[in-house]
Amino acid sequence: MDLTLSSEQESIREAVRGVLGARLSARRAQGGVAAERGLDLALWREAAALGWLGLALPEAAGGAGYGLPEEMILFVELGRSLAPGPWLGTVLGAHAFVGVPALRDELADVVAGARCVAVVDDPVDAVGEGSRLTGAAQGIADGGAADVFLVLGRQRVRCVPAGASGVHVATRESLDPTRRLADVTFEDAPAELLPADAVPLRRAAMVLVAAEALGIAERTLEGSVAYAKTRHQFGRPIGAFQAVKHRCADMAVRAEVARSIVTFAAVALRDAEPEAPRHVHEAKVLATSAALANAHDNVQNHGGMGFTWEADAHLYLKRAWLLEHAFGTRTAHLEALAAPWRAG
Amino acid sequence: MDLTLSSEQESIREAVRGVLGARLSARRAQGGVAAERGLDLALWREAAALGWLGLALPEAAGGAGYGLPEEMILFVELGRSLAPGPWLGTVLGAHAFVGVPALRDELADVVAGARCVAVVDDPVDAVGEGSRLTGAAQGIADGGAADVFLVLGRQRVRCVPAGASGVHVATRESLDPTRRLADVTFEDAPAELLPADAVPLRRAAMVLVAAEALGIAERTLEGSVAYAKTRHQFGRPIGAFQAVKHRCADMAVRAEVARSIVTFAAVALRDAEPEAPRHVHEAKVLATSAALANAHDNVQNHGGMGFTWEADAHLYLKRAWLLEHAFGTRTAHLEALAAPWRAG
Amino acid sequence: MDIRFSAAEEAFRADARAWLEANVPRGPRPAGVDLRERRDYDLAWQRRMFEGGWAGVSWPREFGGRGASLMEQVIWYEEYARAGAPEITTTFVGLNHAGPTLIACGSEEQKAYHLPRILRGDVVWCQGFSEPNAGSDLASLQTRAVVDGAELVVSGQKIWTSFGNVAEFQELLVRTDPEAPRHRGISWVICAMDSPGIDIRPITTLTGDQHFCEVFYDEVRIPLRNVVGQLHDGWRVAMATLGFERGTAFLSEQIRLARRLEDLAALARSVPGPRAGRAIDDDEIGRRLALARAEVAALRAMTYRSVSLAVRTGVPGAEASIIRLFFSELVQRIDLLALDILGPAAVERCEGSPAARWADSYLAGLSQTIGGGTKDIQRNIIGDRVLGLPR
Amino acid sequence: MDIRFSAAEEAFRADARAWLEANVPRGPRPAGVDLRERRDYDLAWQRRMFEGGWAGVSWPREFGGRGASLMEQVIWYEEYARAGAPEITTTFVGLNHAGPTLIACGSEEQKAYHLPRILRGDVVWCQGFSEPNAGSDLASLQTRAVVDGAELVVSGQKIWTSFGNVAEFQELLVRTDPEAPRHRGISWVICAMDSPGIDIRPITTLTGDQHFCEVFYDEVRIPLRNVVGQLHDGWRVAMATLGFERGTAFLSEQIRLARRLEDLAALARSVPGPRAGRAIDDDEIGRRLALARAEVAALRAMTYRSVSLAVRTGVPGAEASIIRLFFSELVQRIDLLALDILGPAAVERCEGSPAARWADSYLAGLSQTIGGGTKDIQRNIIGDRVLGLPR
Repeated sequence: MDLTLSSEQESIREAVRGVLGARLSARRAQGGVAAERGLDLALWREAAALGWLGLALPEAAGGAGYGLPEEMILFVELGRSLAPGPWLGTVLGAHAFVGVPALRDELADVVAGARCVAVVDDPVDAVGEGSRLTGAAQGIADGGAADVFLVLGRQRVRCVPAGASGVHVATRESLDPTRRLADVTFEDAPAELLPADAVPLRRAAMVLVAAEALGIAERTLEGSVAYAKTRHQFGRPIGAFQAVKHRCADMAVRAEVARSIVTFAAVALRDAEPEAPRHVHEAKVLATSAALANAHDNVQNHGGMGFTWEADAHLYLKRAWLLEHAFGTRTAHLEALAAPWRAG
Repeated sequence: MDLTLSSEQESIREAVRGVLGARLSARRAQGGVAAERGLDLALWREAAALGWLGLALPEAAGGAGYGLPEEMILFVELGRSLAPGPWLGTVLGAHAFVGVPALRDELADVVAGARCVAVVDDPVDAVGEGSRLTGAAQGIADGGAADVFLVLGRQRVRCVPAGASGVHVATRESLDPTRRLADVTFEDAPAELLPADAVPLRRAAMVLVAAEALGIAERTLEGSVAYAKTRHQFGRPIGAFQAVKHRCADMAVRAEVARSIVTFAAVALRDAEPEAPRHVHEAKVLATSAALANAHDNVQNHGGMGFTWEADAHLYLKRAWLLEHAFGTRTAHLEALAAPWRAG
Repeated sequence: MDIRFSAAEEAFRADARAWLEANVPRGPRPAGVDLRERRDYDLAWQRRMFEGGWAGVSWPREFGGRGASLMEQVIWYEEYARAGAPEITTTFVGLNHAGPTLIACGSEEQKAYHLPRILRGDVVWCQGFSEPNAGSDLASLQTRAVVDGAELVVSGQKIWTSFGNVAEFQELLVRTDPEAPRHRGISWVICAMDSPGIDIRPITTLTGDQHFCEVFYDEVRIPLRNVVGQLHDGWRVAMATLGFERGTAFLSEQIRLARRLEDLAALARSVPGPRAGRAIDDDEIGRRLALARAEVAALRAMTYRSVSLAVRTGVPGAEASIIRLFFSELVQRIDLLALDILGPAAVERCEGSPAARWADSYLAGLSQTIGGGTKDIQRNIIGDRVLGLPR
Repeated sequence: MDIRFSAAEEAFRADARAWLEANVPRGPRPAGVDLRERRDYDLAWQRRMFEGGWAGVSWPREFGGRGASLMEQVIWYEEYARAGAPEITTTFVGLNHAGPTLIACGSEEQKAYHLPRILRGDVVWCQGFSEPNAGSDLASLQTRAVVDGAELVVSGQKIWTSFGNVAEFQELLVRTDPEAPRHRGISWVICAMDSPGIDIRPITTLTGDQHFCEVFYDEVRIPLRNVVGQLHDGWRVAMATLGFERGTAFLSEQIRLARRLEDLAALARSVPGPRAGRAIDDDEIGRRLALARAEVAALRAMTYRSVSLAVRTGVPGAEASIIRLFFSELVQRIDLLALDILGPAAVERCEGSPAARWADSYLAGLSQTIGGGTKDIQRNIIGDRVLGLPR
C-alpha cells in the first residue's frame, strides 16, 4: 500500500508543471485571460509532442503505457494552471479509439494533437442510442474547439465528426472566461459505434474532473498562504490573524481530503477494486466541494484584490463552478451514493 | 412601530430576573442540578404569588391583563435561568380554562400555583378527538409533575385530570437533567372539552418555546463573553483571540436574530396580523437554531471547564435540545413554511 | 411593543407611495457599461425627487432635506423599494455620506455651496478613503498632503473609488501630519475631481464591471478652505457619519433581497429538481428556501428593532454592525442557493436570462463580505464594540 | 501507487485476524461506573495479548514489543477494530504515551522496570500534564518541584487526568526551574500514585462519567531518579512522543466511526422521516448520510496517505494535525446527524436504547474539539507548522 507519488510520477508532475507554468506566463504576457478563450495552440502542440494526450494509452497504441493515476496527476496540474483546451474529451477519445482498426489514423491524429475531441455526457441516451443521433446536448465543454464529439451514452460509446451533416454547434460563453461551453444539436447525425463501454469511461472522466478540481483546491490554498504571508494590515502580515490563519487551515483540510480520496479512487478504479465505483462518486463530491470552498475563501483572503479581474482568484472560482456541473453535481453524486443505502 | 421593551415591560423583566436569580442561587447552594429534578416548589409558589402564571389572563379572570409579548418576556427569563417547572403547560392551561364556568375554581387553583398543568401536543388527534381519549403521548414535558393534562388536538382542546381513570403516567429521565419527560397513556380516559381553539393556543406555545430558546441563546452568549474576558491563556484573555472573539460575534448575531423574530412574532400574533402564523414558525426555527448553536459554542468556549457537569454550559445545551423537540423540530417548521411556497 | 405604524406615519406612507407611483421612471435603467449614461439617468431622477420634495429624506429641513423622522425614513425606503425606484448608486456618496458629513462638520460656506448641488442632482460625489495598503486598516493611509500657503499639495493613491470617473467631487482622506499617531494627522478634504494632477483609472472587477477606480494624485493642489472640520482631525470627521451608510437606507436593499427570494422560489417551481419533480419539491431545496425566507423576515425584524431602539435612546445602536454582517452572509447564502437551484444553466451564460442574472448577482455578492470592511473586520467590531471583548 | 497490501502484509493480517477471532472477549465490557472493574477487564485483556505475542505491536522487539512495521500496525489496528476488540482506554497512556516516552528518553533502569509491567498488563499509567490554568497553553504549567537532596518535592494541581484513581503511575510534568523561560525549566517525572501527599478527586463530566480526575500534590516526594531525560528538559521529552497519540492507533477509532455510521444508516431505514416515508428516504438526510460516508472514506484514504508518506520519508508527516481536526469535526457532524434522525427519541432517555447510545455519544463527542488541544489550537498548529504562516 502506497499512496505517495513514485519518483517516476514525481517526474511526470514536475515536467507537466514546468511546461504549464512557462505557458501560463506566456499567456499572461500576451494579455492574460482575454487570450485564453478556447485553445492555446502552442501549448496544445507542446502537450501532444510531450505525450500528455496518450499518457495512459498502451505503448502499442502510441501511448506512454501509464494508467489512470498518472492521468490524474496531469489533470491536477491542468486544474492548478487553469490550462485552456479540450483535455478531457481528447484524452477520453483516445481511450475510446484504441483497438478500432478503422480509427487507427484518427487515434494517431488525436494523440498527436491534430484533432480535438469534446465529450458529450449522455447517461440517459437523450440523443438516442442507435447509429443516428437526434437531440440537444447543452453545456459541452470546449465543444467549439472540437473536431469530433465523443458521445457517452448509458452503455454505448459513439463518435461523430463535428463537421458531419446534422451536427450544429453553437458556442456559448460560460461563467468561466477560460473555458467556453457549446450547445450541440444533432439532427439525424450519423454516428460511429465504438467497442468501448461508456460506464468505465464515465468513471474515469469523473476521476479526471475531480483531479482538476483538486488542482484548484491545492493552488488556491497555496495562493492564499503566499498572500497571507506578504500582505500587511495593522502592522502584521494578515496570516498572523487567526481569522485568516484558520480559514487557511480549513482550506488545507479540504485540500488534503480531496487529494487523498481522489488518489484513492484513481488507484481503486485502475485496480478494479469492488468499492471503486463508490469512491469515484465520493472523489467527485469532495474534490468539487473543496475546489468551490477553497476558491471562494481565496477570493475572500485576497480582499479587494480578490475582487478584481486582474487577480487570478476569480478564475479559479469560476472554473470550480464549471467542474461542479461537469459529469454530475455534488447533489447528483450524493444521490447516487445514497441510492443503494436507501435500498439496502 | 416599536420593538423595544416599554418601561413597564422592563420592570416585569427585571422583577422576574431578580426572583429567578435568587432562586437559582438557592438551588445551587442546595446541591445544584441534582435538586432540580421536577418542580422547585418554593419558586413555583413565589411565581404564582407574583402573578406570573396569569400574566396574560384578563383581570376579570384573576390575571394581570397583559398579553403574549409579556409572557414572552417571562419565558425568555425562564430559559435564561433554566428554571424547572411545568411553566408552559400551566400558562396555556390557564388560558384554556378562562371563561369556562365549570372550571372557575380550577382556574383559580392553576393561577395560584396549586394545580400544575402539562400540555400534550397532538396535532393529528392521535389520542382521538372525542370526549374519551385513547392512545399514547410520549415525551410530555414535566408530565410527572402535572395534576391536569391539557390536550391540544388538531382543533379541539380538552383536559384530563392526571388522576382520572385510564390515565397512566410513566416519568422518564430526559437528556436534560433539569426537565423530566413523561410517557402518558390514555385508555378510554374521560376528557372535558373546552371552548378554546387549539390552533391559536398551539401558536402561542410555539412562541413561548421560542422565547425560552431565545433566553438560552442570550444567556450562553453572555456566559461566553464573561468567561472570555477573564480566562487567560498564552498571557492574554482568550477573548482577545479572533477564534474566540469571532465565535462570540456569531453568537451575538444569532441571539439578535432570535430576539428580533421572536419579538416580532409575539406582537404579530397578539395583533392578529395576517402574516403572524408564518412568523411564528420562523421564530421557532431561528430561536431553537440560535439556542442549539450558541449553547454548543458556549461549551466550546469554556474548554475543559465546559465539559464538566459542575459548569452550567451543558445544561443550556441539553435544554436547547428539549426545546428543539417541543412543538415541532426545525425541520418540521421549515416544512410547514415550505408547503405553501411549494403549492404557490 | 407594536409593529404597526401610527396614523400620521401611515399618512406619510400614503403620500410617499402616491408620489413614487406617479414618478418612478418606467423604462429600464441604462444597462451600465456606459457610466456617463448611468450618471445622467441617476441625476435626472434625483432632480425629479428634489422637485417633488423627496430629496434628502433624512436630511434636516434647514439644509433643504425633508427632515423625516426615523420612522418616516423606514417607511420611505420601504416604499422606495416596493415601487421599484432606481437603486441609489452614483448619487449614494453625496446623499448618504459626503452630504451628512458636511452637515455635521462643514463650514457655513461649504454647506451653502455643496448641499443644494447634491440635493438637486447637479453633481456626483465619490469617496477617496481606501488605499492599496490601507484597506481594512484604513488608519494606515499614506496619501500625503503638505500645506503650501493657502493650499494643500496632495500626492499619493486611492483605490476602490466608486464612480470616480463620473464624479465632480471627492471626499478625500489625506495624511497632513506624518509625525502624529496613526489616527491623528489625517484630514478630510473636498477634492474637485477635475484638478490638475489627478489621474483616474478604472478597475475591472471579477464581474467585468468597471465602476471602481484607482485615483492617482501627483501634487494636486486643493485650497485649504476645502478642509472639513479641523486640519489633522479628519479621522473624527470620517467616523462622525460612518453610521449613515448602515442606517435606514439599508432597508431598500433588504426589501430588494426579499423580492429576489420570491423570484427564486418562483424559479424553483419552474425548474426540475435533483431527484424528481420540481426543484422546490426537493426536501433540501424547499427547506433552504424556507430558512432563507425566515432569515429575511428576521432581518426586517432586526432593522425594526434597531430603529425603534434608536428612536427610544436617541443614538444609533450597536446592532447595526450585527445586521450588516448577517445581511452580507445571508445575501451570499441566497445567491449560492440560486446557483444550486439553477443547475447547469448557472454556468452557461445566456445574456439576459434569469440564470445569468443570478450568476452575476452571485459574483457581485462576493464583495458583500469584503467591501466596507471584510467580514473579519465586522466580527472584530462586534466583538470589540458590542461585546466589549479585549483587543 | 497502490492501495493493496503485500503478500507478507496480508499474511500478517491473516495471523492477526485468526488470533483476534480466537481471543477477543465475548461478553460485554463492564458498563463503566466502577472504574476498577474496567481496569481489571482491560488489564486481563492486555495480559492475553501479551501472552499471545500481540502486546505493544508498535514497540521495538528489544523492549518486548512486536516491532511491527507501520504497514503492519495499520493492519493490526484495522483488524483490531473489525474484530470488535476492546477499545484501549485505561491502558492507553502506558501503551501509547508513557511507554514510548520511556523507550525514547528513559534510563536503562527506568526501561527495565517499567516497560515489561506496561506490556504485561500489570499496571495502569495516567497522564499529569494539564492544569486548571494550563490547558491549551500547556507551557504555562505551574506545579512546582523543588530539589531536596535526592528527591523532588512536588506541590500543585493537575486536572483532566484520565483514570487517575485506578492508576499506579503517572507521567507528570512539573516546573523545576521557575526562573527559566516558559518552555524550559519543566521536567518529566515518573510519579507513583500512592505517594503520600497525593489527593485524587474525580471530575464528573457532562455525560455523568467520572473517569477524569483532579490530582492535588502537597509536598509529594519523588526520587530524582524518576526524572526521565534531563532535569529541566521535560518539554522536549513530552514533545518527543506527542505524535504517538495521533498515529496508527487512531485507525481503530476511524473504523469504529465507519461502523457507527453503518448502524446509523440502518437506524435511518427503520425510523420515520420528517416529511414522509423513512428517515433515509428524506432527500436531506439521505445526502447527509452519503456525505458522511464519503468523508469517512476520505479519512481512511488520508490515513493511508499519511502512513505511506511516513514510510517513504521515515518521519511522521504534518498531515497528522489535519487528520485529527477533520476527524474531530466529522465525529460531531455524524453525532448531530444521528440526533436529527432520531427525532424525539434523542431527548427521551431509555437506558440502553440506540437513541440513548447516540445521545451519549453526542455528549461525549463534545470533547473531540476540546481535549488534547481545542479545535482553535489545532487550526493554529496547521496554520503555523503545516502552512508556515506567521505567528
